[in-house]
Amino acid sequence: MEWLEGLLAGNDIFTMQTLSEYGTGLINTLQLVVLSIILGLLLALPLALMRASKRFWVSQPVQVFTYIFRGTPLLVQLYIIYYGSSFVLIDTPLWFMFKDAFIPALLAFTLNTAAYTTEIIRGAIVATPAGELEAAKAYGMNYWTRTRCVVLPSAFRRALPAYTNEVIFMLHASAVAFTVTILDLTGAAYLIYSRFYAPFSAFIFVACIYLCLTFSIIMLFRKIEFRMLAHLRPRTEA
Amino acid sequence: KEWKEVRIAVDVPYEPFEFKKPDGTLTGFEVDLGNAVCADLEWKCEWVIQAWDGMIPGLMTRKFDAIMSSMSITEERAKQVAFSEPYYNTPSAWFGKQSDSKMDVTSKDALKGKTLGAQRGTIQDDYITEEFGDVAEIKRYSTADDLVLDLKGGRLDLVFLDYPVGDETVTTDKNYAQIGEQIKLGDGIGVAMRKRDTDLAEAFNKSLAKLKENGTYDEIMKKYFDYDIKM
Amino acid sequence: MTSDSSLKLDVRDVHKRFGNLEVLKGISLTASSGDVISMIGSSGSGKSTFLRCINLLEIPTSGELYLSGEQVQFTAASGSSERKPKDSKQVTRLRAKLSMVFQSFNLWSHMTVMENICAAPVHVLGLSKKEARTRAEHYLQQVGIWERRDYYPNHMSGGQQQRAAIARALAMEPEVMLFDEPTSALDPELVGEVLKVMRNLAEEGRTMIVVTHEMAFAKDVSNKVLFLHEGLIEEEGHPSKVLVNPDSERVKGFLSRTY
Amino acid sequence: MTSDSSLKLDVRDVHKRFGNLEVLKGISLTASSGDVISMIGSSGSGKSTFLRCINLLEIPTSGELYLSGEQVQFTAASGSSERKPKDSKQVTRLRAKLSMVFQSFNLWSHMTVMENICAAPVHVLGLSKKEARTRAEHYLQQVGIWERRDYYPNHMSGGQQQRAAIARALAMEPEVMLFDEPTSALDPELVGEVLKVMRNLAEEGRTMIVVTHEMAFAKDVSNKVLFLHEGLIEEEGHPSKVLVNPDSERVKGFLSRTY
Amino acid sequence: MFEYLFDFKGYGPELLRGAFLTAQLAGLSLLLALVLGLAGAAAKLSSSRAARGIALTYTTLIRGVPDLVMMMLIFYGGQALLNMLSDFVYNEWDIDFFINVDQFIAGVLSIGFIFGAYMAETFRGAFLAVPDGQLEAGRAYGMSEWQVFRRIMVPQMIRHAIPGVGNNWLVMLKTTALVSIIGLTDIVRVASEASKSLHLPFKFFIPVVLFYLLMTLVSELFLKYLSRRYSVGVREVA
Ligand SMILES: Nc1ncnc2c1ncn2[C@@H]1O[C@H](COP(=O)(O)OP(=O)(O)OP(=O)(O)O)[C@@H](O)[C@H]1O
Ligand SMILES: Nc1ncnc2c1ncn2[C@@H]1O[C@H](COP(=O)(O)OP(=O)(O)OP(=O)(O)O)[C@@H](O)[C@H]1O
Ligand SMILES: [Mg+2]
Ligand SMILES: [Mg+2]
Repeated sequence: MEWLEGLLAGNDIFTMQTLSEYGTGLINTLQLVVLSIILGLLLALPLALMRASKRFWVSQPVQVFTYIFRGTPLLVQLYIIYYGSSFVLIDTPLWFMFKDAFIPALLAFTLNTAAYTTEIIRGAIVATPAGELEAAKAYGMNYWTRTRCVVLPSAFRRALPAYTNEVIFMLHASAVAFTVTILDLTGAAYLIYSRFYAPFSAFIFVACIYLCLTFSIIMLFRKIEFRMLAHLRPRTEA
Repeated sequence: KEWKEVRIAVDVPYEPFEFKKPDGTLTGFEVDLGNAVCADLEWKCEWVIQAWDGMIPGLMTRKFDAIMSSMSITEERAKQVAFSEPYYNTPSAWFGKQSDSKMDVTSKDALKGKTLGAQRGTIQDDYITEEFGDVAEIKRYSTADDLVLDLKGGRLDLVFLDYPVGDETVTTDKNYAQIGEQIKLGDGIGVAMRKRDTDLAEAFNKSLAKLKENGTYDEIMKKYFDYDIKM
Repeated sequence: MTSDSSLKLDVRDVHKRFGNLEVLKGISLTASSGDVISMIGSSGSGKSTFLRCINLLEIPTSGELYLSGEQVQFTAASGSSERKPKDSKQVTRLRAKLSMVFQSFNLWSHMTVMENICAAPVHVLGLSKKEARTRAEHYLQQVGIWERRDYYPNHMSGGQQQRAAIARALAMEPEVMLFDEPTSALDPELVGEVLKVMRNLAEEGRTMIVVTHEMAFAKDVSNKVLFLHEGLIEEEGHPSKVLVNPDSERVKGFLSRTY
Repeated sequence: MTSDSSLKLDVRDVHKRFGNLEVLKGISLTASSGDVISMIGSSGSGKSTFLRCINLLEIPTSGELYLSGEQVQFTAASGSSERKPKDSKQVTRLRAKLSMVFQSFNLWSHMTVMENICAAPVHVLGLSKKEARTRAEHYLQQVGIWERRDYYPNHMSGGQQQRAAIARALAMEPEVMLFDEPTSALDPELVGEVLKVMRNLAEEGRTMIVVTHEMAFAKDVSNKVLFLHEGLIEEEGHPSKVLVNPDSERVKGFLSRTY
Repeated sequence: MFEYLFDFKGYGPELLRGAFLTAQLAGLSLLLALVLGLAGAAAKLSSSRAARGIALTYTTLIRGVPDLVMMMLIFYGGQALLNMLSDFVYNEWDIDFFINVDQFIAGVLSIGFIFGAYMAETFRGAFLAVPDGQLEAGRAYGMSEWQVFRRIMVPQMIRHAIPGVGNNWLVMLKTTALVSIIGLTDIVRVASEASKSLHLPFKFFIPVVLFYLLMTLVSELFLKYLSRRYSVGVREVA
């Protein structure tokens, strides 16, 4: 800690206090993004399967869902869920969860990313090579088995690059959290911007943190891709 | 450098300091005052409407030369930009439910465990963080309207706002009222300029002083306020 | 309507059209336990389509289908003149009794050969992973690609892929096997090997329907030959009759012009 | 280094490895105008890989390649022990002189048969659309799928796809043609037809390298047979020698065990 | 009800102007992003190490920095650079000049530049989904890399790219709202000014949401048409 204070001595903007604000922001951002990405993916899988269905009554409701959540700004969704919940839920037992901004924000983020992820996965499902799907049917796999063994593994591989994009989108989109009082990374930068009127320092510093986060995401997905797409690469190992 | 043309930035709307009339023309206390300064110094003035997020970057990269947009002077900010002498200062005040109007908002004990709201990064924010940050939960918002929504929605017990703003947004609802006394905070509102443009700051200072003396300032103030906001 | 239950397969007057093109114009076929039926016929005559109809990968436009004595139920698909199976559970159940080698292999590209072969036995037949592996290794050895078990299909030669597809079908050990030109990518030596494996299966009493251009196999192994021509059975019967002394001029022509 | 320019194709000591697996272990081959060279060998022996090396779809790990007397230039690819062609323009230019029928056809799935056949003549050879169409119709008739010209590959039978792939190669009218098992999906009758077309091409003086399992074709049409075994040439020579009275035990075995 | 929804309290014309600006901005940025995306994806899959390196740096850095900061950097950072130049000229030769970076152009450039990086990843995924054999056939017939790209790769990849491109486009459409920080008045800025003036926080969500939903509907229909057009010859499983 002392070396840090020494390092910061004479620095007007990056004091222990602002750094701890950035720290809180980082934690909040990470919590929101990681949780919403996981929940969103879990939600998106069944939704994508429904959306890929040929049956109108199965696919249509999902299409309406993705249309609305992809068609409107995340900020609006967040506002409606956050402020709407205070009108709808205030006297219900659920209020204790919604009183704080975290759950409403998480809900908005999860639904939003689920909508985008649904479309990505559905696209990949629909593009399953016809022959491979036929082989699965011909071997007596029922819908669930062939979905689990053939369709989804194959689809997820195709969807990976687009899904990586979605995760990064979510990281950046989480910056709207500060509008509902959550101190996230961007919120910390705004706070420091308005306190010190030093926009470039405040935002470039936060950009570096985002860059590191994005870099980790990209590396992680490159690893996953490298393993999962082995069948598309020239064979190298023995 | 000779100043002949000056570009002044504002973020609208922030009634009654700066806002657009229904026909689109810019008006408000600061705009009128700025125009008076320009007339006095025979500058050709251009008003630039700029969202808050880009305000300081725009100033620093010379997209405009001065900001008259209710900027509170603080020591920390003065390291980055030059301020003119303060040209007004409005008081701040607590607002809350009518039923809480007896609350003693100066005592830590009374506010213990309450949820308080302020606008992020304002001097009001600094004040309550300093005074009550250790006993109460503080939530920070981007706009006053959001604060009011949460006050009415039940997430906030009290909000601490610039008085004219609170007067405009909170007390319009009969169930809510100002609580306690008004509090004068900070060093007032100044024109922000680039640090190197000391000559511009001087010109502003001189002219503002003159306007206060010859009554123009009071005339403009009376148009918008029924109380005194002079420093 | 029921069908003689000793029949493994009973196809009655199957028609199939793609748009305006009628590919199958009424084909009937019965197969009992142990039958090996060879289908020959020129390219485009509808052989693959017929096999795919048995598997319900294509829904016959009209006609009836009995598998192991059980009739496949169809209903009219809403909004079109097409039919569709009434009960998808029935279809899945019946399909598990069949296995098929596709003309274009259709191996699952994201799985290694071993995974390709184990997938259906594990997930459809409910074998344990270990049992399935043992089975897979057995059949991989039979077709001679045991050393390639950890390769992805994309990294194998045509003939190796075809043999993987055959092993995948064999590992299901089903009652009825459908082979669509299972030796097309193999050299004569391997053709012999594979046909030997198939002959063994026939001797075990499995029912097989084989689309093939190997006249020798049709002659030696099968107990019935079907000659398809433009969606109709031109001639059928015991190979010693059809392939040696056919009635039809078309079949005569076909056999005589064999290279 | 140059090469005798009457040679259409001169391959010298080509090696190819995939990771640790050495698939080609030093293969040399020369072909002059009018040569028809048959390649036989068991599955996985490296026949397709060799054809793909000639086409530079695989880059030989070592060895030299001359096409029409012009040497293909390689440089070391940076950061690995692999090589890569030095001049991609040269590669493109040389490839236009070759055409290839792939073992798995590789017809362009977003184009109809007609578009498949016209694409390269129009965009590579610079023929007008009309000329290309005339050419395409000619070859489509030769292989007997003229009526399917407006079908997409996915809507055709295996044999029809293979014939479309052959027509696509023929329509380039190149100096050297590479055929990878061009008759594998065809019935014996059509095999005869297609081989007749190829024989005509040979008589016109085109150079052909044909991977095939049709011993009869190898015997009748080709003037040289190459037997590949585990990445090496086991035996080569005139078909009347190699296929009738081979020196190698391996080849003897292969021929005797032909089904 | 209807009257409430569509009573914009005199802000109608301005909202319309904002909507028009947003549409223009989004449309032009999309063009730029598609071009950059195709080039980036091609570079990522090319055999040239240099091209791969540049593309990797581009997609990592650009996706790493939050849009807000990126826009500030391009608009204000660019301006700062120009100013440094003009300061230098002023000090040396006493010539006073000021080159103004145009806001609209800066907006299009930064948004197009940012989303080009996302498009590049999406297109890369789509390219990977095209079977190798298809490209090999093109090469084997003497097509140049460009011809293979143009005649085979692109027509076959579009089908796979559509879901991802659609997502990117919808995210981008909403990102245009950031241009208010560089002083442009898009539909969101108009709505936020209006709602602050009237102290009606939710009211002006309505025109904004309707506008976005309309744009989304139009793009969905267009994408559906594209997807049908580029799925010819693809076999569907019964
Ligand atoms: N991309 C690849 N990666 C790794 N190994 C490969 C790859 N392509 C081919 N091989 C291996 O190289 C060997 C030769 O393959 P090739 O396709 O040349 O055989 P082939 O002689 O054409 O056989 P077939 O008659 O079965 O087509 C095979 O053992 C195969 O597994
Ligand atoms: N999905 C489809 N849509 C339209 N026509 C099709 C489709 N599938 C097959 N056909 C047509 O049906 C006919 C029969 O095809 P099928 O694949 O059954 O022939 P085949 O007897 O197996 O021939 P081959 O020996 O060449 O494999 C062909 O003329 C083909 O063009
Ligand atoms: Mg067939
Ligand atoms: Mg091969």
